[in-house]
Amino acid sequence: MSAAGFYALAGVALVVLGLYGLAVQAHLLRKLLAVNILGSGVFLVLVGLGGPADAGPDPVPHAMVITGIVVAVSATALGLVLMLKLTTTSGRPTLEDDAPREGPEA
Amino acid sequence: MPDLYHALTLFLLLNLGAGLWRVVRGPTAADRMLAAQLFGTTAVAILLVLAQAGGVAALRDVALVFALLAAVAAVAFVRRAWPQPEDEHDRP
Amino acid sequence: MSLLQTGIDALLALGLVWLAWRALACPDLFRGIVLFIAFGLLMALAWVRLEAPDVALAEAAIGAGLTGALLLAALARLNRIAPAGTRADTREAWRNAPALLLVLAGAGLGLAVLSLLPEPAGLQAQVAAELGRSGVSNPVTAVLLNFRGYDTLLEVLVLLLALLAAWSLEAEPPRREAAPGPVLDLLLRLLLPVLVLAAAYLLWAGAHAPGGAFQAGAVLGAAGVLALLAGWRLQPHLTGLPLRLAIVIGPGGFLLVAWALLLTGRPLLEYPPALAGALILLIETLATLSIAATLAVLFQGSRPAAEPPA
Amino acid sequence: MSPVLLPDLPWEALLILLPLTGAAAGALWPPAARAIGLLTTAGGLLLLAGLGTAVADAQTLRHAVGGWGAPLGIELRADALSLVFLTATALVGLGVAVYADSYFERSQARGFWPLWLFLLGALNALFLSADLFNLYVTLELMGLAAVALTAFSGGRAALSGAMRYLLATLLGSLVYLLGVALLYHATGTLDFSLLTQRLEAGPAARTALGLMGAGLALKTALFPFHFWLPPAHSSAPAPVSALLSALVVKASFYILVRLWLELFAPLSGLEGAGTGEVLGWLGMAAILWGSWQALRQPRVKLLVAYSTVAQIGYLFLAFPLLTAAGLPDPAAWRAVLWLVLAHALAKAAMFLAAGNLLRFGGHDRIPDLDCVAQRLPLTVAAFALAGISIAGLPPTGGFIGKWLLLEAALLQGRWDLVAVMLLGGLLAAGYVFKVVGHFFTPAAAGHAARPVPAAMEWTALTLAILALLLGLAPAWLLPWLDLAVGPGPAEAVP
Amino acid sequence: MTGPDYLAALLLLAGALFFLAGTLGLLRFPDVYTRLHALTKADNVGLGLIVLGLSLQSGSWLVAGKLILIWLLVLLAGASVSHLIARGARLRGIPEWRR
Repeated sequence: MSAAGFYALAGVALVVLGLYGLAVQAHLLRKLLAVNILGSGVFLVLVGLGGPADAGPDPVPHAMVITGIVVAVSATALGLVLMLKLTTTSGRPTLEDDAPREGPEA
Repeated sequence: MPDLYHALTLFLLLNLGAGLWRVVRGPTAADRMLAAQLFGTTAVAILLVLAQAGGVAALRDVALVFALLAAVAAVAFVRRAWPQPEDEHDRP
Repeated sequence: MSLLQTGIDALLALGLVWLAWRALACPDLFRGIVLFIAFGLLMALAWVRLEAPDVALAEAAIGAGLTGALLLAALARLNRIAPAGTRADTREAWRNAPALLLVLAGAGLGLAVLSLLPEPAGLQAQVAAELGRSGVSNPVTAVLLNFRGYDTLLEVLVLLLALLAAWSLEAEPPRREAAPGPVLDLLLRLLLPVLVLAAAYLLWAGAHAPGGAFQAGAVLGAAGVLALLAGWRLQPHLTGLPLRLAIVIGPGGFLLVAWALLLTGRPLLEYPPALAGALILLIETLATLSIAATLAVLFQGSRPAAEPPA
Repeated sequence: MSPVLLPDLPWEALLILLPLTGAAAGALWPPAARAIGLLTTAGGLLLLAGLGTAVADAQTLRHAVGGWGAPLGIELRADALSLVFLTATALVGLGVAVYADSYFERSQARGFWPLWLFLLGALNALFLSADLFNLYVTLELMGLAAVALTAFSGGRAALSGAMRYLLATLLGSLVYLLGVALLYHATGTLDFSLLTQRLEAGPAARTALGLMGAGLALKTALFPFHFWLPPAHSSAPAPVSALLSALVVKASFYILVRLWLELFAPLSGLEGAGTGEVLGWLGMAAILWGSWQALRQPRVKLLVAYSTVAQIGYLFLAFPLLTAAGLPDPAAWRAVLWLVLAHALAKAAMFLAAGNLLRFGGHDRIPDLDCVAQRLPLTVAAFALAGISIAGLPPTGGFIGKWLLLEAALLQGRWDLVAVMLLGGLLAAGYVFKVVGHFFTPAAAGHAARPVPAAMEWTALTLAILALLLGLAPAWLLPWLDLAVGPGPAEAVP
Repeated sequence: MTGPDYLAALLLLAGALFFLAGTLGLLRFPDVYTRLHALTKADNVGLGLIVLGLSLQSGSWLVAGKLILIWLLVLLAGASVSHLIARGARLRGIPEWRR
């Protein structure tokens, strides 16, 4: 298997790990880490699949990944602010798992 | 010569893996951060070697960015995130 | 492909998966973040091995550097708000239930990936054929700013949106930084000019070599983060319109270019070939400024003080 | 590919640039944000009229961004299908914008307008894009804007709902992107038309379909991926809830429809029929589960949010109807588009009305809604009218949509779908009248009441009346929908 | 391989050894202060030797200058961060190792 293949498969593994972390971890910071790892996995598949082409590497996936990285950091920054604000309000850096109950609206 | 470069890269990568042990092990936050610092330096070395091996000058720019940004994360740690001693969760 | 190179790639790929696993599974959050920073470093090396130096630059600056700093700063605030909550708390009931399902899904995905590996299709030829008309000679910059410039326009808007969203939440005001001390001060004085120069260099290099607005913006943003960490703050008279201008000028300038081109009767974002290089450089320069300002302000996490009450 | 007929103005590009420029301008100069927000939202309606006439002439407009054309560049595409969704966006958007102008206090409003314009621009860009990766970027822009708007009021429930929503929307887009990666490397293009020509059945196409379908279903809140919707939609400010339920979930549905009609349904085997059946089952489950949950909710906004879960289910019933016959069934798709429009208008009206109730009494607990019929007659009328449309009773737009869908199911002998639709209709009537009934109960004790601005009542009523008119004027609209569903599938089948 | 090549290879290998020493120190030394010491060895000397070897190989003054600039930057960052960490550790009362 080619080198790019290793990375594409590692990308798949990262996607699976990210999904698992997102499902299993309760702490929101950890969930955001999981989303980032999931994203890195997707990016690796996107570029890794381009593989060793005779015409050199394909720049289009590279550009897409750079776009994706910037989107990821934007979303992470927003997620962190949201997490901090939520923790200030509720006292816990986790989501309540129970269904929303009756209560005064904000 | 290319073989030497690649062997060197592999060796440095293994080195990096060994350093990971300290990140996982701790015991203090400072130890983990130090290991991360060594990580950065090793990665710079790897990038420089790979730049020479493949004749890709751009990798030296990547190394430059590494060298610059490694400091930022470390300063962020020292100034912000260093837990106070009582928060040190995992003493040996 | 020598055996040594295969070894490097295998080690990197395995290291990435191992680091991701540890970052997600280890009990201490701080350790998780440090492992995640290390993960970002390895990702950058992986991009290098995948012959994607542009992505490696972006990952080194944004993925490993700034995201790490963002996470560390957020953890610090979290510790002040809810000191008890930072230890891992996984939902025990959930631990094993989805694992099998996920492994199966991953196996299916892996097979699909393997089926594509032998002869993946791509756009190398088309990019190479039109590169001469794009105004730049670095193919990745050509794709980002010209062939698919519309994506990039939306993407700088995403960054602006994230900042506006963070501001609309009005998080708690940042604490006052302790005095930096002589060593940090020296580091700052030496590093800041280097960071600014490096950003300018990356911006300029982007036209013909790996680099460009995002990498340059991230490096310049790192300079801002470093200054913030050392306790520097914007003068109150700069936190209003001047700061907003710095943040909006990248996406705003891009939009204005789009309007101007549209008014001359061209399709959306079609550059006249003679002007393409200059327009791309203009857009990238403005974008660099805005990306840097936005990232630094996002690191701060709240609107700079002295914003006049609306 | 159809020849590019450039109209007088590049309407597609203007529809995208105008709101986004407004957003940037509003961010730069907050005191002007309100004027910019209202003007650009209204201007969008004019641009849409221009685009409508152009599409009526040319059927499909293509706009090569950057002048490159597919596969190297990105192409915009406007046809009747995108026009249906753009129309829903423009109408609901204008109503909500007018409503929001009275709803938010001045200091809050300055933050609201740029975020709303970002959302509007992202929606327009999404409905006009013909490029898979560009769709990913618009999805992220839309998702982050929607999350920001959800968290806007800053309360604990809203923050928690927004956080859940953020994680769900990021996960959905990334899974979608993974599917895009596979398709790109299988075909070497991201453009819809080229993909239609190049995509072949196989493991890559199958996996990509599964991934993109799952990611988009998560973002559309299809059962069982609906877990994030009720907390987010019920805790957001009322105008935001209206936008989220009426428009944002429809956006990912739109991509799914596009993918389905143009890429996957033509493929034989598992990619086609099997997946269509699965989506249909999930749709049925969504109708039953969502309606049942709605019936049990103690608060108006939660009830309306669960009703969205159920109504999304109806949209997915068209997928098995398409495949059962082996050929595209225009009747089923016509029904879906009708439902999209009707639901967008009616659901927005319901959420706005719920917002009025909340403003009026300070709460939205259903048992304690007393005497509002006398004090807020317009709001009550809006809620009731919209509810009748949601329940699918004549003579509303919802009735026509569900009738068309029922007809398609009957013609194909899909009795399971018929049964679920009827049962869902009964349940919907039940939860609507549960709320409406309480409007007329006498007050047990006097309580404080805040005045509700007239603009807030009238916008809710106007949207509800539009949903009603949709039922009264089918002859006017049907040709349009036929245009939307007619050529697409017919082309797709060899 | 010519004479300079041998010299470069020698320098690279020596650099690698210093990295190994740094890692071993990080793993084996008993407290954070001694580990800092080990780390600075890798930073300063290991990378320095590798940079020197690569500069010899590059055959261009421009490249050599850039390599040395990178080395200086790593040196600066490493030294400052080490100092900050050591000072912070002292302030937080992380104990020194005693025999």
